[in-house]
Amino acid sequence: MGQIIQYIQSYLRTKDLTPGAAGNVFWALVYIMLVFAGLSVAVIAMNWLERKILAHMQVRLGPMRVGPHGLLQPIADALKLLLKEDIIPAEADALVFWVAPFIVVLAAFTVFVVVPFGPTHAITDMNIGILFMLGVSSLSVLGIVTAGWASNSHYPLIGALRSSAQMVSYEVAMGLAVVSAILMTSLNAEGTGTLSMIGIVQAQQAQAEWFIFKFFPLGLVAFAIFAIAMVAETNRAPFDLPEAESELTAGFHTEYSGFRWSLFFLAEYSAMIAVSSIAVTLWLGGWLRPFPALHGPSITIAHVWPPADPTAPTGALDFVLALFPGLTFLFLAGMCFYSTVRMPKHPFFRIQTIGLAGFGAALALIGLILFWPPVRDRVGDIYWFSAKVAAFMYLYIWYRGTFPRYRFDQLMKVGWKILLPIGLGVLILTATVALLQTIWHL
Amino acid sequence: MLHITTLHYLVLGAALFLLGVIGVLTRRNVVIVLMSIELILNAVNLNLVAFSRFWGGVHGQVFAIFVITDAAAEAAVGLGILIAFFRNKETINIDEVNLLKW
Amino acid sequence: MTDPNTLSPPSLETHVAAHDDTFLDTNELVINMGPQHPATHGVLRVILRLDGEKVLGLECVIGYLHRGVEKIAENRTYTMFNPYVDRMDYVAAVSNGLGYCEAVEKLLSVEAPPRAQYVRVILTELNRITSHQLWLWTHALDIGAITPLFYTFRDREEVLKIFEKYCGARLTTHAFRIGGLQYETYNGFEQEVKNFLNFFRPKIDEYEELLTTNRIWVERTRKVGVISGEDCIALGVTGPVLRASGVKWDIRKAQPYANYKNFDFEIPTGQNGDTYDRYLVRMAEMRQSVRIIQQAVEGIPEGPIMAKVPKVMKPPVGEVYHSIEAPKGELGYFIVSDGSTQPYRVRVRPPSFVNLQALDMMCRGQLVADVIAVIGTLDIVLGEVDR
Amino acid sequence: MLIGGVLVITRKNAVHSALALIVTLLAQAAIYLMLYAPFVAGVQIILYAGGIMVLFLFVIMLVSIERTEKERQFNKQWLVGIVAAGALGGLFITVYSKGQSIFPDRALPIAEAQNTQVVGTMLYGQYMFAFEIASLLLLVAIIGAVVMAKKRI
Repeated sequence: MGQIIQYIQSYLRTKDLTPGAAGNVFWALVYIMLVFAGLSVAVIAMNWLERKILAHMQVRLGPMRVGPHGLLQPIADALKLLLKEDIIPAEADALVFWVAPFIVVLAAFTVFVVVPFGPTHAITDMNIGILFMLGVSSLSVLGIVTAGWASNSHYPLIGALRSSAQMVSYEVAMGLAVVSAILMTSLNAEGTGTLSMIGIVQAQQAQAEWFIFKFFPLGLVAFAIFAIAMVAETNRAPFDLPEAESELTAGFHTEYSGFRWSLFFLAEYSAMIAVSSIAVTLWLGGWLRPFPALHGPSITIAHVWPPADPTAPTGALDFVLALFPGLTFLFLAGMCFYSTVRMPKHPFFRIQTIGLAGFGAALALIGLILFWPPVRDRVGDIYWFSAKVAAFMYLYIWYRGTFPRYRFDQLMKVGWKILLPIGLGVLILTATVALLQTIWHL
Repeated sequence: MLHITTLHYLVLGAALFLLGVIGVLTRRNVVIVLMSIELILNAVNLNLVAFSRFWGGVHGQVFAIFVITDAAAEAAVGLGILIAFFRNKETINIDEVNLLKW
Repeated sequence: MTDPNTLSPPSLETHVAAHDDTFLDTNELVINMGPQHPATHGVLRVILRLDGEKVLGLECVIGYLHRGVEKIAENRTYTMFNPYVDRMDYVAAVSNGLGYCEAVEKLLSVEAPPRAQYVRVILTELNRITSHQLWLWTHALDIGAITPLFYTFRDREEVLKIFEKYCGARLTTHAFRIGGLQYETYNGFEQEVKNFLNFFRPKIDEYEELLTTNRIWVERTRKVGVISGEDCIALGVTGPVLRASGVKWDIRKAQPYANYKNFDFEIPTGQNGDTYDRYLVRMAEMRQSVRIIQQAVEGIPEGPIMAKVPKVMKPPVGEVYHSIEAPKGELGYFIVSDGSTQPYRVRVRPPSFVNLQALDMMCRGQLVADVIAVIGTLDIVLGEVDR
Repeated sequence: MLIGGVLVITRKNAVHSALALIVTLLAQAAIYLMLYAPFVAGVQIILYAGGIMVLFLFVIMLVSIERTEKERQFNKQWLVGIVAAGALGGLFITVYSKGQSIFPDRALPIAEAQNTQVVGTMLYGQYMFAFEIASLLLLVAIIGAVVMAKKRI
């Protein structure tokens, strides 16, 4: 028993290694559980957020009835999907029909093995990080094609083929954008770029500049290409042709129902989060706070600042930005209290007001804990990373609210005729500029 | 504990190669034949990477990447021929593919 | 255009079965966009002949909503038939009523008093706005834009409130009577209409902001379902579709009725008759309606609201054809009376029925996804098509 | 991996054998990782599992081959095939048992962390020429496939 505990503590002492790299199986499992649970909660939250934000964009209120302001709506949905009867079409191919959602979920979840939430907060740090992510995300195409074929009727098959054709063609554009970002990592000290996600973010830290602003227009253009390809890759918003096309009914997951459909639903949202976390890591400096290099005048406040470990910067700006996590939670708590106050006085709403007040109190408590120095230092990285990913999620919902749908041939035209050439152009330009920069500096 | 040497990988590669050859020889369906060819190419790749691991250096892996690209090209053209053939002959088992021009 | 025997339904089923399994062969695939399809506005069945994705030919099968209104009219008195008229184009019920009442008044050679005519113009133009709003909602939804749906509905409620206050019903209003109006306008009617106008003017800009410069919207509608002016006239297509193809024909200007002559408003026209121009024409028409209502509300004269019309009408033997500019096009009534209290024959010329004939011409060579966009821009209502 | 391989050959339904092939390919990628070749594993996943298999599935589904393929799956001379494969196996066994000495068994440590960089430099350094030919080959393959498959050009 002692040996096991010692094995567990051994990881805690290694300062800057991810559990996978440190070869510590136990902590890797813990991280996997954390990421898995965190992702499911994020997907549920996304479900609620999407319905509410989309509703408010469209001059309506969105789910209000289940729980205060519809907060329990996602749980109700999940329950409904679990209880619904799970139909398998008559002569559908049972094995393939059963396997397809698992391939899609597998592809959507394994991407998170490499996503760096912080310098040490990633399940493992493979030195082919990005390559692994792109590879696994291309597996979900297989799941969709098999799902479409297994339901053995015309429209799902056409929908599946269309959506996989779309995903395959946008993967190419995505790859090009990623390569041009990785090119930028090769400019730091030791001269050779790195594929590993943590390495990329450290490169951005070393060059003290997010890649979106590097070589001014190029980083931005590459980011724009990735953002568009990202939306197409997950069949969302303007590119959601296979699902919601009026003559193709609901695309590849028409025949699925109940639990299997929720698997597809889960996979779609986690794929969205996965792809936007790639974008955040590559262009927006994963867990770096907004102005990585700026520190401002170094100040010391009695036992609150500077942070415990000597290496951390002690600037005023760091202090302010370190307070952000706590402030956001307090702000959320404030919103909850504001809405409890405005809750109608009717007895029917009494439970909901109590629930909301309790929820607000919990948020306030978390906010206060986040101000406590030791917690604050550890949570800082994860907070900034998830804040950026949340920004992307809002972007997804915003797209869905405003854009009509592309026709299939226009969709392919954009993919091949517009994104690909620009991607190649950006790649060549970044390479030349990077080369020139290294030559002049030599 | 058992020390994995190249021999183990070679035996595995050979087994895979055998499976591919059996597939090519016995199956009538062109698609399955193409897939067995993929199996054979994978077996070759396995040997390449195994040797590159045990002899140090990365030449084996680089060559394995070239083999993969070649497999992709071959699969694409193979399936192209298959589609053209299927459109004219409505059937795809190998026995009928005996004319060079139809 | 499409000779019926190649498309007659019995051969269709065998045709579809033969080509069911192989996708890749070259000859065309025939599919039904069935009567309960999400994108056809009501019960319209479209038989599409496809070559892969491109539409070769198209035939509309209608009649699923046929209620035999015209036959019923033959044993109803003139006033009893009035509510039936609203059920035909249920989206623009008020303008149906106006058309019918004016036709019968022409038969009786009776003139509705000016106050009645002003109120009629206000209500018809308000109804035109609601009809265009509903068109914008369904059309945008088919192409994928979800948000306009809610904006248009929020504004449509205001108009429906005014209808409800005036004549008790929101959709099938039955607001007019032969010879004028049934009820005096409730006090505050003018004020409420003015409030609505001020409320609605910025709202049209809101719709425009959402869609007009939206790149994907333009790409989905530009050069889709193109039809030239001559074809429109040949096919008898009228209304916004005709005006979008460049032909400046609006019955309110050409044959003014219900003293439209003393309101000044332009007739918006498009150039190349594609879906985008039809969209612009309809948006501009909404603005023109606001202008007309503005002038009508300010100039409402005092006076009686009902002309002297006998309780039991026995119009002289004869026939009359009277057409008005309904939101979807020229809505005509041809009434033949044999001197008795009941019309001998009532023939309605609905704009949607005639515009539907142009669907095949517009969709030829387009893609399947465009067929839905074109059905949307034609703004057809099946109640009117099938009668 | 071997089970996957066997399944590829025996399954009657083309899609099932395609799925079995995917399993084999992913297992192959895992073995590459064991052999300290992460870059090749990544390429394998993207190119093979993500690319070629999608191609296969597309063709199988779009052309709906397996529905016209209900007759016997194994051609007449399957026995001859098995015997030939057995002979080949025998050949392998003799070669491997004889040449025990020439195969190195001591695993030389290679720098795994820098693998991608080394492969990259090698790809553009020593194998520059081969790299260009490979790209040419792919170009020809693309054109060939399009010419073959398109109905009317």
